[in-house]
Formats: sequence, C-alpha cells, structure tokens
Amino acid sequence: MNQLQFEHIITIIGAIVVFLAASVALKNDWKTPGLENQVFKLMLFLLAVGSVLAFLAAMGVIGSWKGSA
Amino acid sequence: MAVAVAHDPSSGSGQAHGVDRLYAETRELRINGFLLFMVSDLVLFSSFIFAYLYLRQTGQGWPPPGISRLDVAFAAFNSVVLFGSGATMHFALENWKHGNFNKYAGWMLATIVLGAGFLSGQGYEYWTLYTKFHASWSGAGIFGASFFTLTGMHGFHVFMGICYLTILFLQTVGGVYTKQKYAGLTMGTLYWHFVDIIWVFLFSMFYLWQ
Amino acid sequence: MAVEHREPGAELDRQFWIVTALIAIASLAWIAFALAWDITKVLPEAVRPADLIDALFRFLLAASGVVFIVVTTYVVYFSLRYRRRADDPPDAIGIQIHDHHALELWWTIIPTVLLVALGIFSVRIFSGIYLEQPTNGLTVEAIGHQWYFDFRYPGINGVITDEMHLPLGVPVTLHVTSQDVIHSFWIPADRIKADMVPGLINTLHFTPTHPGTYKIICTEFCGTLHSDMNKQIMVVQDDASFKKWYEGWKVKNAHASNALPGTGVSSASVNLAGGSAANGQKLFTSKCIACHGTGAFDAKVVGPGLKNVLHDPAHPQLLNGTPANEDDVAKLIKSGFTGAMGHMPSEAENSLSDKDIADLVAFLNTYK
Amino acid sequence: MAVAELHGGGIAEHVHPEPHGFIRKYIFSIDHKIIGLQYMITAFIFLVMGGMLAELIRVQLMSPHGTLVSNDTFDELYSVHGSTMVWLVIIPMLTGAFGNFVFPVQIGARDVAFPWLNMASFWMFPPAGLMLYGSFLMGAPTAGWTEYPPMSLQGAPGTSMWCAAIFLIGVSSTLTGINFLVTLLRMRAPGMTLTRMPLFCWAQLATAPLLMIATTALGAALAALFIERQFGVPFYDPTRGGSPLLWQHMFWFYSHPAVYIMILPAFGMISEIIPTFARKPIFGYRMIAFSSVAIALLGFMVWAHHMFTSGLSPALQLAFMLLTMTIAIPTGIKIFSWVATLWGGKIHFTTAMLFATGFIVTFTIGGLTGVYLAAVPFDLHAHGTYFIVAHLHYVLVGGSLMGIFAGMYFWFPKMTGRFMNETLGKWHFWLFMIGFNGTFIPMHWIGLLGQPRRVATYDPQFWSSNFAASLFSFIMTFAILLFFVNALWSIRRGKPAGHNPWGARTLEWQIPSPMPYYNFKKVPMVFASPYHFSDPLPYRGLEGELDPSVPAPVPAGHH
Repeated sequence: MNQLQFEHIITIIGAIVVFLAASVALKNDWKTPGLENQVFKLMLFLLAVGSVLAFLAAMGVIGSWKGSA
Repeated sequence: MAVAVAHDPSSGSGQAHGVDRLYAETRELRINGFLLFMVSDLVLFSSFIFAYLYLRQTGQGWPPPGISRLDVAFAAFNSVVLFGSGATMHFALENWKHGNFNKYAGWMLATIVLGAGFLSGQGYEYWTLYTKFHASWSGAGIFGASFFTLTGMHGFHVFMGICYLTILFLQTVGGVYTKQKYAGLTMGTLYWHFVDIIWVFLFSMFYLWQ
Repeated sequence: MAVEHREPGAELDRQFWIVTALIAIASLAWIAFALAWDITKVLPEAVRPADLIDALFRFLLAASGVVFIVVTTYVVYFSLRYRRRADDPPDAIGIQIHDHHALELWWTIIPTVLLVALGIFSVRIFSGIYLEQPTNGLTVEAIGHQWYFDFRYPGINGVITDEMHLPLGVPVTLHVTSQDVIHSFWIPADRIKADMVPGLINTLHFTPTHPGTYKIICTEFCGTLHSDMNKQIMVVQDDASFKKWYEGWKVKNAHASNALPGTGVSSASVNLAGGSAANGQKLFTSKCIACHGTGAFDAKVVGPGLKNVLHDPAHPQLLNGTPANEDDVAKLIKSGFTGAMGHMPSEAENSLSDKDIADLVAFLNTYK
Repeated sequence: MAVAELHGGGIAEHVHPEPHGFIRKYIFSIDHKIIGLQYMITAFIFLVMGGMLAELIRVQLMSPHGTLVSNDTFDELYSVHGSTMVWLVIIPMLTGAFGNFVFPVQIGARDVAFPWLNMASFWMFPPAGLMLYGSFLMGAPTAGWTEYPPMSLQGAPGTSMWCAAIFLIGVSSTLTGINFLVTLLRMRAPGMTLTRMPLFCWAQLATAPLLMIATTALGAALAALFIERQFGVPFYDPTRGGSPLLWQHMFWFYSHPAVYIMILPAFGMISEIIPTFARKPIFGYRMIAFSSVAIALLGFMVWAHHMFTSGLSPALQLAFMLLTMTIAIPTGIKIFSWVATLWGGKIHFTTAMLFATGFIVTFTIGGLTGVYLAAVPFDLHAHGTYFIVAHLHYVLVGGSLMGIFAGMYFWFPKMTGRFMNETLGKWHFWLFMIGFNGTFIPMHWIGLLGQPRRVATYDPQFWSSNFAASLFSFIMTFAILLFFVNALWSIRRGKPAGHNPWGARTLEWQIPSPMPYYNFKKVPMVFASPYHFSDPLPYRGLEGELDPSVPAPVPAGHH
C-alpha cells in the first residue's frame, strides 16, 4: 500500500466517521438553548459539510484527486 | 409594577442552573465576549480571503502560471485529521458535562494529538512545495501571498489552539473547573471548532477550486 | 406612550411664519444666484462634460444652500427666541413635545426626493463620461511617471512629453496608466480626472469644445516632487494647427527607437493563412502570458489584456494607433514594440516564426 | 415586586473593594472612569502634537514656495498629522474616553463587562502613539494617512513602523468594541430596555460593531502591507502580480466605517447636551436611535466612494454612489431632529450648549459637501483636491472635535466636581468658530479651482486664500490653547459644581461628582425614558446615592 492509497482509505473512512459523529452530535444538541449552543450547532453543521467535501474529493467527484507528483 | 429585566439568568444557557447568580451572569458575559472575539477573528480571515479572491480574479488564472496544482489527496487526508479533532473535542466537552472525567481526558488528548498531526501534515506540505516546486512565501508571487499567508495564519491559529487546549487540560487535571462551572472549557471548544470551520473554507477555496 | 401631545404653547405663531417666509425668500434668492452664476469666469470649461458637471454643481449648490439656510436660520432663530431669560424661574422647562410624525415624514421625504433627483442627474452625466464610446474619435494615452506625464498618439512612434494637443470638436478617448506609483490625471478645466494606476488602464471620454491652454495636474500623492507635477498643459486648437503639430511629431519621431509596423524594415506582411488556433494558444501560454492577461483590455499586466483584441468596439485601435485588424496585430508581433509602458520583444527576440505568428493571430481571433 | 428580589447577588450587587495605592488606582486601573480619563489625557497630548504638525503645515503653506521644510519633511508632517488625529485623538477620545467614562454609568452598570481587557486596551494606546512618533527617527511615512501602495512600498522605513503602530491601536479598538458591545447588551440595569437607553448609549451601541469588525479588516490590510514591505510578499505591487486597488478596497472598508466611528459618538453627545439645556425631551428619540444604527449599517456598504477615480467598473461606481447618497437621509433626520428640539425650549446657553449648536451648523456644512462628493461626476472634479481637505475637516473638526469640546464642558463637572470657566469657555467657542471656519472655508474654493491636496508648494494664484487659511488657523490654535488653560485651571480652581449642575436626567448625574469607585450603592431600576423633563425622574433605588457612606465590598471570588 503506497502513500496515496493510504491517504485515500483514511480520508474516506475518516470523512464518514466525522460526518456521522457530527450528525449525531447535531441531532442530540438540536434542542439546547443559549447563544453559544446555537453557534455550536452551526459549527457542527459546517463540520459535517467539511467532511462531505473531503469525502467527495476522495471519491474524485470534486477537485482533482492526484498525488503531489 | 411590571418591570422588564434586562438580564435574566434563566434566559441564557441551560447549564447556568444550579450555580450562583454571579457566576451565571459572568459566564454569559465571557461567552458573549468570546463569541464576539471569534467574529472579529472571522473578519480577519475574511479580509485575507477577500484579498485572495481579488488577486485571483485580477490575475492570470489559478494556480498562476509556473505554480503547480496543489495536491488534493494529501490535503483531504489532512483535513479529515483536523475535522476528526473537531469531533473528538465535542465528545470531550459532552463527557465533561456528564462528569465522565476519564472519557473526557481521553477525547481531549486525542484532540490535541490530531491537532498536532494536522500541523505536522501542513509542515510536510510546505516542505514538499518548497523542495519540489520552490514555492515559498515571498518567492511565489500572489500564490505565495495568498496561499502561504492564509494557511500559515490558520496554522498559527491551530498552534495557538493546541497550546490553549493543553492549558485547559492541565487546568481540568488541577481541578479548576467543576461539573457546573466550566466556561473556560466551553470557550476552548468554541475556539477549536472555529479553527476547524475556517479550514473547511480554506480547503474548498484553495484545493477543491483550482 | 402618547405620541402627539397637545402641549400648551405648541402652536406655530406669526413670528415663526415670518421667519419661515424670510427663509423661503433667501432660499429663492440663493437658487437664483446659484443657477445664474457663471462659473467659467473663475474656471474655464474646455470640454464637453465640463458644462454638464457644472450644471450638476449648480444644482448641488442650490439644493445644499437651501438646506444650509434652513438649518442655520432656524438654529439661530430658535437659539435667540427660546433662550432662557433672566426673569425665567430656574426650573423653567420647555414645551414638552417629543414627536411629530407628519413633520418627521416630511423631512425624510423631501431630502429623499432631492437625492433621487441628484441621483438621476448624476447617472445621466456619468454615462457620458464612461459609457458613450465615440467611433470616429482620437485615442490618446497618458502615462504617469515620477514626476511628469508622457503622451502617446496613434501613428507616432515613441512618446510626446510636455503637451497634450487635441483638435477642437473631435471626441477623445483618453487611456491613462502609470509606470511607477499611482498618479491622478486632472485637468481642472475638464472637470474630470482619472487615477493612473500601475497595472491598470483607466479610460475617460470627452470632447474639446473651447480652444485654449489648460493646466494638467497630478492629484494623487506620488513622491517628493508631487507638488511640482503640474507644469504640463493640454492645448485645444483648431484642426489645422493640430494637424501641423501632429505631423511635426510624426516626422520628428519617425526614427525613434521603436520600429513600428508600416514605418520600418519589418513592415512586410505576414501570411496569415492556415494559422492554428490550438497551436497559438500554446504559444500564447509560453510566450505572451508573462505580460498580457487573458482578461479584457483594461485588465493590464504589463501590456493590455488581449481578450477580444480583434473585436473590441471599445478599443478599435492598437496601442501604436494602427487599427486592430489581423494584419496589424501580426505586424506588431513581428516588429515588437517599445512604448512608455515597457518593451515587447520582436519576432526574433521571441524566436517566433511567421507560422507561429499566424497561429497566434488565429488564436487571438478566436479569443473573444 | 421588591428591588431586593430582582437582584439576587448577581453582578449588579457585586461591589469590588476600591484599590489603594497610586499605581493600582491611577496607572493600572481597571475602573472604567479612570481608564476613560487616561484615554482623555493621552488623546489630548496627541491632539497637541497633531496640532503642532498642523501648524507647521499651515506655516509652510503661507507662501506658494514655502521654505520652512523640505518637500519630504512636509509629506511626513501631514501623514503623521492625519494618522495622529484619526487614530490617536478622535477615535480614542470618542470611544475610549467619553465612551468609557459615560455610558457604563448611563446604563446603570458598575463597570464595563471586562475591566481587565479595558485596561489592556488602554495600555496599547500610548505605545502605539510613541511608535508612530518614533517613526520620525527612521523616516516617517510620507504617503498620507491613507498610505496607498505602491507609494507606501517605496516609503521610508518608518512606514513599517506606522503599520505596526496602527495595527496595535487597531487591536486596542477591536477589544474596546467587543467590551462595549457586551456591556451594552448584557449589563444594563433592571428596566433599562434598549428603547429607554440614553442616545449616547445608542451611539456607542452603533459604534461598537464598527470598531469590532471594520478595524479587524484594517488590521488585515496593514499586516499585508507590513509583510510586503518587510518580507517581499507581493500583495500590492503590480509588477509582481499584486494589486494596488486591493489596498484601497481593504483600507476603505475600514476607513469609511471609521468615519462613522468618529462621528456617531459625537452625535450621541449632542443628543444628550441639546435636550438637557433646552429643557425639552429630544425630538424624535426613536428616529435618532434608529438613524445611528442605519448609518452604521450603511457605513459598511459605501467604502468604494473613496475610489471613484481609481478605475472601478461603472456599475460598481453607480451602486456605491446611490448607496452613499442614502446615508444623507438618516443624517438629515438627526440634524432636523436637533433643530426641532431647540424649538420651544428654555435654552440655557452654557459653553457646552454653544458648542452643541455650533456643531449642528458646521456639521451640516460638512455633511452637505459629503453629498456633493457622493455624486460621481462632481467627485471626478473634486477628488484629491483641497475640497476634500475642507470637507473632511468640516466633518472631523466641525463635527467630531466640536462634539468633543461640547462633551468636555458638559461632563467636566462629572469628572472633577468643578465647572470649567464659562467666560473663557465662551471666548474659546467664538474664537474657535471664527478660526475654524476661516481656515477651512477658503479650502473649498481653492480646491475647486485647482489646488491638489498634499502639496508642499502651490500655484501663486492661490496665495491669498492659503495665507488667510493659515492666519485663521492661528486663531483656532489659540482658541484650543485657551481651552487647555481653562481645563487645567478648573481642575483645582473651578467653581464647585455639585452632583448635577445642569439638571440633567441621565443616570450619571444622579450620583456624586467625581463618581465613586462603585458607581452606585445600589443599582437602580429604570422605568421610563430619561428625557421627559415634566415627569419625575424615572429611577428607583437612588435614594441613598448622595450619602457619603461607602457600601461594603463583596470580596471577589469568581473566575
């Protein structure tokens, strides 16, 4: 397994894990009151978006997935 | 007579219950102040992002002539490392709220390790760019000006975040915070999430859009 | 909260209306003065939009003068009339009125109407300066340096310093830019200015209407001798004098350092048949892109942006003044070009063959 | 409902022990009132320094080929003059000094939200000023307070020092903005709803986000300029791919809101002073409060009207022109409301009131020329000339500085317990009005006729106007000197004023002068707007405030 494959696998698995974690946390926190919790929710949402972006990049859907040749 | 009360402690966050009123009010102030600090930090990043977009739009296409495309694979890998640290930080705070100190400590240490991992990944990327493509801060035109300044500034924020979290961790070990009073920990979590979120934007604007 | 109290003494009395009438009279007198005043007595007008801008100025002067008269007179009048007098008890208070919706509505609506009028007026003049592209005009370029201006004319090699001559009644398109720091090109008699920004070409349109000699002034701080960057002039003259001046410079500069198409050894036409646009694009990326952007004309790097160069109605001429057609572009690439903005290498310096030039022109022709 | 039930041991009841010792009390103080005075004194010192630079400029311009200083020195003079007045005088004076001193008491708070942060903000300010003046030692910046690149890239080494100094003062401003915003939103006394706040607090509420957001954008622009100058990273240099217009966008994205930072608090002060001395409620409270917020919001959307000649696309120019014009509407509402407040009053013409009425007139001139400049075709003529110089001085001197003087005469008794001398004050006012208008009125004229700004020598045809401007500027300087003499003399010798000499109705006047460390023995309850002179004071719980006893401090034990 070369470096690129390693990166690929870790990215895909990691992105899925982070997405699930962020979604679950968002669902659990959904009803918390208070200003900072609204900010937390926004940030968890964006975190989920970020992991989707990383996942899509790893699947080759967006960006151009290639090594630093 | 009916009097509108300007600051009512129960209107704030749910965690304010069960602590004295002075703490609850002070906590509100500090969290609000910290959120505003994050807003102004966001403006700082936005200004540099504006500069990047402006230079990119008036320039010769992106990446500029003579500069290699950035390596999306490694960046995505590194991003996932940073995003993961955001998730672990969230678990750390949740466990603190529920009084699971050991679980909290584990997640917190994981956050610090992942953050450090991201930082080393960024160092590795800089090193690759420099040795393979001779791209340096001042030697790569507007690419250096926007890419290295923005990612460097973000990296500096990550570094400050690692120091911040380390101090918070030592404070929790030292018993500074309790299950009810942990405003400092909340602010640390907010900051760490903020650093993650900035990277979502930088990642999409520098790596995915080129 | 009760909004419109009827407070004792809250009625407007005779004295108030007398003052208001005086304000109205003064305002009318001021408007008459502002509209009748001949600005050209103190500052001549040289070109076409100058008279429009003066009209706008008159409008502003009239409207703002009225606002000023109203505010100041009422401030002074109220101050005198409602001042506390010696025989007032120490705890005397004023009429406790704190809102009047109709009044507030009026002083929101009237300024809004004035501003809308000003906006419409401005937009109309604005389009004349920036948007109306003359087809049969003269294109002049002004280049700022620390601390003087250079001028370039179509068909004249090299630069003409010191003076900008313009024929009466011919629409002028003025491109300005700078070679070092930001300057600003201002002719007070023209009422318009444009910053000379390095790396950017700004354009103004105007038509000389009054013969004469007018000062050109730099209005953006540009270093030690900025204060002295006002010695050069714009001369507006009749067509014959302009032609004479123009032909004189043409002869004088015929042997200037830059050989131009049509004037020297490299005037030979290039056979443009069979140019390959794809190949031209490759050449462009390797040879031209360091100095020429692929953006619009004004998106300048060292030379102008080349998007649409052969089909741009806003810029029917190349910087050397020849028409922007395929032949002249080819000649320009072949001979190279030295202007105030810098040096474009010739065919030989760039190691281009005639075939390469044909490819490049083909590429530029598709590049819209 | 009893007052005691409302305060259940929160911040409102939390009284810190007063510090002892000179250093903790006056130097590294965390008391908002002392910090306000520190800002004020420091800013006045810089006003003197900036004023001396201004006089040097005027002396040089007394003849068309002035030989007092060389061209380069002249450029340093006006660059440092502008930077001083904007960043070291007017902004700290209106936010740091008057903001700190007045508004926390007006909303019934014991201090700002973050007293230590407040102290830190102040202590960034004098070093920033010293750095700015230190740049003279290494060649001060020459490209004006706007420092447009590429000129500022060529500037002397002091230009980098300028960047650092302004960055530092910017950090200070940002922290102050955060501090004030949290204080205003979270620390108001019970019953002090937003619509019962005094208008000065509304002005600060509109200013604080500007301080917080706009200043950070300036920080980015300055950091980039510093990086480019010191490390050669191209942001602005066009020969290396950068863009000079990028700086102009980023700079004006700060500096236009900064114009409102420099005027909104002055509007707020005028809105306090006029009703107090006219003995009338302010006319159109809601409209004035709303217009402050509207001006602040619009302030973020009009920055490019400073760049009409720089080569913006025509569509952008039109959009910015029209947006800029809309600002005249809320500004007009304010001016007309002040005039209407005078109507039917019992106006007591103290010096503070004279300055407030003078403010209405001079600011109106500055505001009207602002509308001239919003119209692109006219701006194409006037941009970069002395017309701009006249306009901005009418706004910043005829507006902000007049406001500062009005505020000084008004709140001086609160600061010291003594009046300033009214006779000297009236001399100050009239000489200042004559000197100020005499200095800047001719500049409109010579600007339109062809004198560009930032010139050390000029066309001899403008000699008489320039000479007159210089002479009048000496009168203005003399008037300001009278003010300083008056203030220094009155601190010890002024007539004792008591706690509320003007019969003002906002909270700061209901407690002793100078205000005690803890502000209120018991934080009052508020149940109406403060401006209704025929009604009794709308506060409860102030009964014991003038009693000289000191409340028992609650020891600090929170973190």
